[in-house]
Amino acid sequence: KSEKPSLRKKVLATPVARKMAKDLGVDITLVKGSGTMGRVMKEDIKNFHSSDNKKK
Amino acid sequence: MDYDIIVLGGGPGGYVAAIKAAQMNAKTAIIEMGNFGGVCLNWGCIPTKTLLKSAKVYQYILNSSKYGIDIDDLSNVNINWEKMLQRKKDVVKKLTSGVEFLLKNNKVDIYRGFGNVIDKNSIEVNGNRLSCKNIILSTGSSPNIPEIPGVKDGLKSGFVITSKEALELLKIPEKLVILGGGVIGVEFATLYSSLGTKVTIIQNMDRILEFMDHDVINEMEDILLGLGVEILYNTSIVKVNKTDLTIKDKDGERDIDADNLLISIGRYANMKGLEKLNLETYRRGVKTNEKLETNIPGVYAIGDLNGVFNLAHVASAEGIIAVENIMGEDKKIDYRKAPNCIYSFPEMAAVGYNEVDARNKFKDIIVSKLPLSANGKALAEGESTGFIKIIADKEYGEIIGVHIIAPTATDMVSEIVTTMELEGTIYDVARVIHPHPTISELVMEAAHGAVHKNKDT
Amino acid sequence: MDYDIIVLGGGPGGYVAAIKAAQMNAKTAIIEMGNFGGVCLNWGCIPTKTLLKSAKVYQYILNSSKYGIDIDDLSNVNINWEKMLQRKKDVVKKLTSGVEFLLKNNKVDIYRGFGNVIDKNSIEVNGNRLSCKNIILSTGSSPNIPEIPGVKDGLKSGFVITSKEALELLKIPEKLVILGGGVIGVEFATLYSSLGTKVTIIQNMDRILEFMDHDVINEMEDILLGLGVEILYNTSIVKVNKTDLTIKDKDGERDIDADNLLISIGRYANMKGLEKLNLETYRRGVKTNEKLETNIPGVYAIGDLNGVFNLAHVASAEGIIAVENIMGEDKKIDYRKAPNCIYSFPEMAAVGYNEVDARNKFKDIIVSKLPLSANGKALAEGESTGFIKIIADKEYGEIIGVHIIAPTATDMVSEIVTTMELEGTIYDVARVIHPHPTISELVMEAAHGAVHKNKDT
Ligand SMILES: Cc1cc2nc3c(=O)[nH]c(=O)nc-3n(C[C@H](O)[C@H](O)[C@H](O)COP(=O)(O)OP(=O)(O)OC[C@H]3O[C@@H](n4cnc5c(N)ncnc54)[C@H](O)[C@@H]3O)c2cc1C
Ligand SMILES: Cc1cc2nc3c(=O)[nH]c(=O)nc-3n(C[C@H](O)[C@H](O)[C@H](O)COP(=O)(O)OP(=O)(O)OC[C@H]3O[C@@H](n4cnc5c(N)ncnc54)[C@H](O)[C@@H]3O)c2cc1C
Repeated sequence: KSEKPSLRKKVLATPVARKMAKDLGVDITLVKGSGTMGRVMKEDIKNFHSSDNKKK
Repeated sequence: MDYDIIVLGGGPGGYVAAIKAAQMNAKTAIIEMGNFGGVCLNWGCIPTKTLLKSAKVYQYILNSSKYGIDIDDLSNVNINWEKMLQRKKDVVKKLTSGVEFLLKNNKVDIYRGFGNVIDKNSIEVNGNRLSCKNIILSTGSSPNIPEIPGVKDGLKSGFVITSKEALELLKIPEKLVILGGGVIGVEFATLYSSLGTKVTIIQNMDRILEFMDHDVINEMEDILLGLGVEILYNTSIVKVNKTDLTIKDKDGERDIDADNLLISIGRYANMKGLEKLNLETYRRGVKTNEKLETNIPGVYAIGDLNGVFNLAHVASAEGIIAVENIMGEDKKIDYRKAPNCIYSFPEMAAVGYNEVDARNKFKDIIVSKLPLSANGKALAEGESTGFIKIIADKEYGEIIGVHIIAPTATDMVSEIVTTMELEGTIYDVARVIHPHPTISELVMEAAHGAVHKNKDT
Repeated sequence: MDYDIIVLGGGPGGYVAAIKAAQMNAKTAIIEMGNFGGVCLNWGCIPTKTLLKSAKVYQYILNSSKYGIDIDDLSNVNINWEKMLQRKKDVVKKLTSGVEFLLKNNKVDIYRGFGNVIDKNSIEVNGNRLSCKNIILSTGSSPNIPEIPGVKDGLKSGFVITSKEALELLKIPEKLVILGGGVIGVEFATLYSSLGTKVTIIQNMDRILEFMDHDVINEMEDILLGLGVEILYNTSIVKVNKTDLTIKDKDGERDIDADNLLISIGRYANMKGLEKLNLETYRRGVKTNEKLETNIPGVYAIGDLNGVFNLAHVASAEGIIAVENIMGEDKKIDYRKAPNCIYSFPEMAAVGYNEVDARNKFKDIIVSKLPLSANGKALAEGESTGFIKIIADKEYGEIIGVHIIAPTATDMVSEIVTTMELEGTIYDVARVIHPHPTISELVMEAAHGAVHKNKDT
């Protein structure tokens, strides 16, 4: 049941953000959204991805 | 196998499905016994809206003084009914031939004639048997005729009519009685009362537009009464005579006369030619699942034939989904995101839950309603009857229902359907910069109102 | 400190900002020397649209035969200009008093008079000095007057007019010359030529509507010519005489006469009363950052005063963002998501990039365009001039620009603005079930077209 803990909460995200996350292999549930009500926008995926890459 | 897919019926369900199938490289045929475009283009959506536009222009003329235009004597203004009908015919012709062109252009094989389904892999038309892997049934619907004494004779004499005949009457009736206060009844009441007919709606319950939001029902009643339409609630027709009818309400029976009696009490699915398939049916037509498949694998039923929503855009959307499923995708229809409209003056458009259903279904909802009289464009247009009502769920502020009465309601509602498709919230819509002055600003302001209400509690 | 926020100027920028500020519990005052609602409600958006609606009704009457309505003798139809102007006054009055009511209701302190800014924390009005933590400047703009010989005398005599006077002429001019083919020029050309005036637009370059999409420019030119408007390109006015003017083009100079010359060549920011602040300015007004702050901390400039977009809804959106930033939030304006409209017949609405800019800015784009004549509702309405054009980026299919010419374009564009706000794509919009028959179905079909084009390449 708790295999995907990050999926427990509904993620509000834009279509572009979702696609971009898929392309870049970003787990969208880990991204903090900057849009209204915490909606994940494409900018958030870009930022998450580049900071993720820097960490690596 | 002759075909990957045969589509039976060329209405807005069938022709859209056939074109989509061909575009996805399925070998496709379509069978149509009448005119392409089905009820929608020939005797439904398009002809009604064409005549309604003429009626709207007539109303502008009658009310021109309000806009600062004086017409010396209104007896100089005359409806040329023949010309109105001719315009309707021209528009219909243009659109139906457009459909045929599109089918050919997309390389769909066209068979003209009655299609008789032999089994799930073959259909007979004009003596030929065509074989196929999949069938999409889109044979549409026909008007219900109630079993009231005298109705059959009335249909023969032309006194009793359905929506089809109501679109080609030889003259505008002086007095029209409409049995049934659904969408079609309301549109014809709008049309003919705008053209000067004394219209009476007979309704067997205590309200019109049964399944709509209660605010829509109330406002629409006012709008019809304002046009001079009479509505008789909890009333039924006992008997149809030669030029009048006997009705019955709680006070008893009485006769009312009319030039015509229009029957608009719903439609039934066209099952002729489908008998051999042994399709599972329910009250409204052929039973289908979310993928639009019937109980018989490989056989799909779309549009009025499945009767979920008798709407052209739903038929088309179902057609596309049926094709995609046949072609191996996994698509489902979401009826909650299908808008419905009434082309009254002003128009009505809605999508999603009405308030009562929303309250029953969701734990907590927010309702925000604003009158059109609060909107600058509506006042500038001199058309400020109506409102917009947004219903959102409290948890995320997601929009779950919208009900609009406004001159451009049918074009405005797409903003909301798109928002719902994108899982947008009242917070998003409130932030979107709507152009000024437009009636659609009210969508933004109603969303603002919803955001506020949510803060307060 | 008397106030947290003082708003200077009560137009659509200022009054919306003041209400927002009060709603966020800031102690707020607004100073207005004229009428609340500013240019927009009093001499801009609202009065023009009110008169345009009257003109539209007049056009319906002139073309009624097309809709099947015969008018015996069109000389029986007369424009009652006084009544038209009275309707305009009534609408304006209703809306401006509504604004004042809203301000009071939200407990905004109202000061009527000229506000003179002393420094970034104090404003003088009617001899009183009010102190405040923050100032929102929203003093708006005024029409540019070119330095052409004779213009000053013409303004005095009433021969030369600006948009303000064009809304209260004593009679409808027989011949009107409009200097400037921008949005305001085009709207007045539509208005007066629809009412029977012979209109000539004088434009100093080779096209009208300079910054719009080229397809919009071309179609709008056709629409104006269709209304009988004459457009003189690459032409300038050399001299204004008593009842005529001297113009100059590549063939030399000549005189044309007119009842009035309307000047509509842009507007300049109202800086009176702001002199002491030493605000940084640029060509179009006060310079601001994305947060709407000027070079002086705590002082914000919104609306026509900063001149980025001279549009009422942009002024309002900026007002809200300025207030939110003052109240500690971190908000930015995104001008790419601000629609712009022309209330011509048919209307024009656009948002985002035009095609040329999109090609320059993005690596790869998809452009999908459909004519209104392909749309059932447009044909039914007898108003099938126009098109819809969707521009998307190729990578994700994100919609980056839309240009619509259609009777209900201004209400339709909100669907796209919302889609852009939610970062929606052509794939999303193509799937949204748009109601049939509506003009907004074309949005869906253009999106479909874009999806297709993207597959092919
Ligand atoms: C007056 C009126 C106004 C309406 N207005 C609107 C509106 O504004 N908006 C809206 O969305 N909906 C409207 N509707 C409803 C809309 O017309 C229908 O929902 C729509 O037409 C259904 O499409 P369909 O393809 O399922 O069936 P149909 O349009 O009914 O088409 C079925 C086709 O199949 C053919 N056919 C049937 N059986 C066979 C056979 N065995 N062999 C060969 N051919 C066959 C028929 O000839 C017909 O052409 C209106 C309906 C009416 C009556
Ligand atoms: C003919 C015309 C048609 C238009 N149509 C549209 C349209 O359809 N849609 C659209 O979006 N835009 C339209 N516009 C543009 C729109 O009117 C402006 O963008 C909008 O009014 C700008 O709002 P604002 O609040 O910045 O300034 P304004 O509306 O100009 O308001 C400024 C206010 O500040 C007051 N003021 C100025 N200085 C002082 C001072 N020192 N002390 C006290 N008070 C002061 C003024 O009296 C005025 O009331 C139109 C403009 C014109 C001229």
